[in-house]
Amino acid sequence: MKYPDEYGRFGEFGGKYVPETLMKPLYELEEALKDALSDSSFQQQYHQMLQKYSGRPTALTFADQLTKHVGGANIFLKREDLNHTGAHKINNAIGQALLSKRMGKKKLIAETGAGQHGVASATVAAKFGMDCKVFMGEEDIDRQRLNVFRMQLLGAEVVPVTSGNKTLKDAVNEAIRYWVQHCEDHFYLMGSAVGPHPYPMMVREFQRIIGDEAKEQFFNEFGKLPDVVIACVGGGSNAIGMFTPFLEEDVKLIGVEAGGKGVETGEHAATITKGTKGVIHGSMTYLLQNQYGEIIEPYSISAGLDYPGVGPEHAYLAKIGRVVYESVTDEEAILALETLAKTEGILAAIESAHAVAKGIEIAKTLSNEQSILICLSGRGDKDVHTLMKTKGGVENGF
Amino acid sequence: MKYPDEYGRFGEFGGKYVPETLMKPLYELEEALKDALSDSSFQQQYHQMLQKYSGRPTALTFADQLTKHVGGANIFLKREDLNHTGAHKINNAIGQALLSKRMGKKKLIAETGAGQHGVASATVAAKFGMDCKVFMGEEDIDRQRLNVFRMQLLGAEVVPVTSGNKTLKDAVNEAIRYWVQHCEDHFYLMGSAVGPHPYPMMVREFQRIIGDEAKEQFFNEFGKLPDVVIACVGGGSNAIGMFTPFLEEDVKLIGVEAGGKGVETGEHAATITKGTKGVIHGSMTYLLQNQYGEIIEPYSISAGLDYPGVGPEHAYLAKIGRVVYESVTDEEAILALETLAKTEGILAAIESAHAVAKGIEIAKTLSNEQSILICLSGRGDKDVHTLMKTKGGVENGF
Amino acid sequence: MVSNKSMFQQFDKLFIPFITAGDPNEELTIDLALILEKCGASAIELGVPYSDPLADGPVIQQASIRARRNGMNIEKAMELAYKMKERGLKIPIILFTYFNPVLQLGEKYFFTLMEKNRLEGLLIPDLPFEESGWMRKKCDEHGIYFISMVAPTSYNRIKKIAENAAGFLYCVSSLGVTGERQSFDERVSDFISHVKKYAEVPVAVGFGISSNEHVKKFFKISDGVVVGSAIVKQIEKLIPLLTNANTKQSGLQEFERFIHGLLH
Amino acid sequence: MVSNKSMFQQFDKLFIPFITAGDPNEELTIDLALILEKCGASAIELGVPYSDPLADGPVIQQASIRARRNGMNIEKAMELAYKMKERGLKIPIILFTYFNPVLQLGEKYFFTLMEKNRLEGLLIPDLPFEESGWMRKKCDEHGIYFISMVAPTSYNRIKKIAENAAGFLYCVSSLGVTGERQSFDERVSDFISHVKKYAEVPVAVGFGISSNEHVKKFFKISDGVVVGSAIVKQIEKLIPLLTNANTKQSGLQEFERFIHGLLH
Ligand SMILES: Cc1ncc(COP(=O)(O)O)c(C=O)c1O
Ligand SMILES: Cc1ncc(COP(=O)(O)O)c(C=O)c1O
Repeated sequence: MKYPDEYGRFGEFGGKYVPETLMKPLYELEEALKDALSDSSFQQQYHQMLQKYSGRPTALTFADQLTKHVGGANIFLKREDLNHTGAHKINNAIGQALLSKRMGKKKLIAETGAGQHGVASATVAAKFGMDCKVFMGEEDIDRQRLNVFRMQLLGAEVVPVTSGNKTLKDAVNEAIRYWVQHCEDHFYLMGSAVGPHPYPMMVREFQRIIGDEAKEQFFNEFGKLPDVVIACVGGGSNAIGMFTPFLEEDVKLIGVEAGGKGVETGEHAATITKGTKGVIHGSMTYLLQNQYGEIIEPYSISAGLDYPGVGPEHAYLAKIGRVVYESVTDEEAILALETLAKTEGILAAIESAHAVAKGIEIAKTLSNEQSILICLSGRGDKDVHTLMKTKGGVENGF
Repeated sequence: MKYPDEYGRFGEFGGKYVPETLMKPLYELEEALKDALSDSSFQQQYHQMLQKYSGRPTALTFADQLTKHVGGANIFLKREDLNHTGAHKINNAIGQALLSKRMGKKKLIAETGAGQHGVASATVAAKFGMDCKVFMGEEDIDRQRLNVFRMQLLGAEVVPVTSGNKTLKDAVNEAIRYWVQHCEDHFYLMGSAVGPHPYPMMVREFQRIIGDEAKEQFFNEFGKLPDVVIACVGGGSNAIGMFTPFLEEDVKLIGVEAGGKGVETGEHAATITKGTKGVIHGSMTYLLQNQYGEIIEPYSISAGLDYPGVGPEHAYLAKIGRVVYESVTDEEAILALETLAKTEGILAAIESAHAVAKGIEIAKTLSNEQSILICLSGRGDKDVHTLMKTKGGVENGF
Repeated sequence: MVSNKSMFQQFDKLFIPFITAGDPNEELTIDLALILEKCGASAIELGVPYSDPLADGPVIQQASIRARRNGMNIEKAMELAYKMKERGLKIPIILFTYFNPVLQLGEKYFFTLMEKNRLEGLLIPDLPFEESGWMRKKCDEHGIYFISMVAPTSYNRIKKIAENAAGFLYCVSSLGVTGERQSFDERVSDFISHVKKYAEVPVAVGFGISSNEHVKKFFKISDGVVVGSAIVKQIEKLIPLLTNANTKQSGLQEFERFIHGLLH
Repeated sequence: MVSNKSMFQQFDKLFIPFITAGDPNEELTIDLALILEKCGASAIELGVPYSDPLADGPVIQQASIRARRNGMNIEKAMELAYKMKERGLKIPIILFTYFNPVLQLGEKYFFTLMEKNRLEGLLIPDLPFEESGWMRKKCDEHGIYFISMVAPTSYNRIKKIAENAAGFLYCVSSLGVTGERQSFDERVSDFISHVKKYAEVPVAVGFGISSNEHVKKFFKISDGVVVGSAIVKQIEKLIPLLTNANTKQSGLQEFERFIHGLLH
């Protein structure tokens, strides 16, 4: 990989826009990461955990019924929903927790929105016998009581965040504030490919297992690569993990952002599609902001995509045109989720359903000689409440 | 396997205690099953689905932290929780649905208690493009709205059962009644190793993948077999699946029943421990009944173990002493669930936590040269509501 | 030895009504049985209420619930048969029960009760041919008719079942559980005549027979009918009348009229 | 060229107070700045309220919220500096802002506003040395002091940062965000003297300084102090007095007494 450069820049994006206090911890992290990634015993530990704890490799499923239903290209799903705790988030959490352990830090800090990364962090903290503090906006705590309880059950402390809008972006702020104060013995386990260098790179390296596996599985079965690869983009960790091994291949890559109620309504989280360049959470990237650089609260029905920024590598890939970023509305995502459930018996996370929606749309335009590979980043069990509300629930015979 | 015999009997247990109308469908099923099991293309289809759809093989996880915490034997977990839809139930649902398809029947009937088998059935029905009717007691529908919604989302019809106590046992009755009327073009997809022959045998054959894999994984890693194998027993499908390949080995086998509020209180589901011989749902086995042979409603905090009967093969294995059946109370199971969550980062189904509780108890009595293999039959996401209620919820700082 | 023997002198137009023991109460069950005899019943099928009657439709399930609420159980149901005979019932009584209650009484005690309570027949809907060998033998030894059933799905099982039948052969009209049906499949006549080829005992048709029209149809093509849900439903309807001392008689009369209407 | 130059004539006992622009309102921010000057402030750090002030503790976050509610933003904050000077403020004003608002104004417009509004210094807490090369250069070109920070975790970065400092060097007292602290780590003295070895500009200590005792301590071992949260908290307390025309004067007097008490 030619980037990030030594400053952690992906072209004009990335970098380390953080208080001076964090510079040393970030350099230390960078060193430790470099060292770990080139150490085969670390790599082995990481892969063993993925395999024996999280259940990797995850399946590559041919969505034969969906393909038949849609008509067009063959649709394949990379089944990150089959991971322990139900999403790709655990890949990264395992990697970072192992690194933290290696650095001698036994206290984890994490932020969470809907709770998925919080649960993943609490999970690895338990498995590695570490402390874990999860920062979570008060609003989100209210909306996601089950996940809060899951984290507590796993032994983590959920710290309510009352600053700002009391949602994910504020949880990140608060986690960073806490980290600044406790950086000497705490490890900040960031949940997506965002934040200051080396986080975007580190998360990419711990998530590229998705793409590495999928590429190999597909090639072994068909002797070629898929024509199109699609993933949803919140902070961008599952997408960068999926895309990385395909970047230098002749494969079309599509990142799907949350279009919310429509990108023209202002109520969306389509950061690349509609955002502008700026700094958020320590990184230069695209974000949703007003003319004064104040961050605008995003909106999406899927809590995991509801983030006003995006990983800097995605900003770069968008800028150079290597990856196309498009958006899918709440409604389109829910429809895709239903279609996938009814045709394939797979209940996708609403986040992942955004990628499925785009996949269905693209499949129609291709021939049955072509193939689309979609990253099914997580399962939808966590979303059943939201879906019930949206669809009017059992009472309405749905 | 020496049994069941041609009448479907495991010693004095099993058989086909059903209305005459069902005899032919059962014989047909038996034929079709025999034919399928000896057909390598069927076997291949089944194994492909398990691998590429459900994500098998499931991991064998060394519970190092739990082992350390408990002190004593090494504890290993067979991770059925990592299956698609979150439990071992899908192994059987895939097998039976494939068989149904092979028999040209495109309509599935299933019963469900908590909804796990209902979801598994709805899932395979969607994936194979079949119709699916899930019978579910009205009481259970009320308690398990999320799972009801999941089934509906997957395209299944959930049929409320208002007869009897409106719980699982009545759902089975009603499913059988419906099947009697529609046996010509419907396939009854039974969710556990219960019911008339050939169901107990069929479910065993479709679940023994658990034990086959675990045995091989363990042997490949350690060159020997575990000393003790433990599984929870509701109807007994995960247990029989786990035990089967170990039956002729020098391995201690323990089935764990739901002790509810204590087997001496009468509020339990410890069918083998406390039940007597009789006929339930077409099979001679142990069950909870009064002196007139009327079935007593069982009790357990875990919906999946809350069944008044047990698979006839377990009754047989208990009788001949090959498997020891013990019970674990609600309280012990919840404690084990919490311990596992905090030490291993794994949220087990309350059903599976019964096996974990017994495993912890036994581990203490063994040396660190010995090993215990526990079937972690499913994940606990479905139980978070119940746990919250039990523990008093987020508010109580839990 | 009762196998291969009819339990009836007469060999056709058999009317075998089903009632649930203890529904709406013990005394009324006897009253109703006596009226059924008066109306021409050839035997009474006396149903033991059960917690899990999986061969029954909603009407008989409800009767089971009512009777169990009144404390009815298999022992009391058998004693009720005795009381019917005491009150003068002449026609045979067939105990209709699921297998598990029988099992729990134990072989010896069960047959003691059967004999003591003067029960002539036994019908166990969840004990098919393969599972009933031992029970058929025991019944035979005790001079009790073990009633066998054949269903539209029985096919090549028919011969074996029919040849071993005792009392009468219960021919299930159609797929499904007990309960009224609007109409019957065309194939039912073929099925019945096929069954009759092998049966040495009378062949009575049951499941869903609920109108005079049905009765007439089956009297023509078989040796008799078993009527369950239609009668039980009528009883359910008459409960308010029957259980009030002032109106009981008119309730019984109404019942008699209903049965008469069904048959003639 | 301002780099390596102090922005102060005097080189010790520097008192650099922080206030948030527009808290509680524009006019009062000016009033408070004038009092701070009167009490001996060497410069004013004028904070631009921001939506995501991740280097700030709860006190300054709250001030940001109050100011943003009043419609304050980076442009208005810069204009406010101009108004302060118009109202007679003589000491330099340092704009304290997160990087993103600067970025959004664009280089050209930002520096136009800096000059037009007579701002002498710039402090961007989330623009560390490696990311600020270009900004330091631009500031230098425009004669604006770009204030650098060193922290207890800076170690071998101190030399490089100190040698390139302009105006004064902001020495972060301890780990953490802005906000009052009860006491300071023993190691802070070593840290400061280490920093002073490399700095050609004055070294002022900030983060957590909130009492006369703290001020005295740091006046002894460094060239000055930056006081933020303690002042902002006092302002918050005085809001009821300050925003009522009848009590405003006594509020300002109270503020003056507070600052005096802090320093003497
Ligand atoms: C299932 C799932 N998919 C996708 C995302 C979005 O994150 P990212 O873009 O980092 O993959 C989340 C975040 O919570 C998630 O839970
Ligand atoms: C996770 C889990 N484990 C165990 C059981 C009990 O079933 P069985 O004994 O058939 O394995 C269930 C039933 O729903 C279940 O969901």
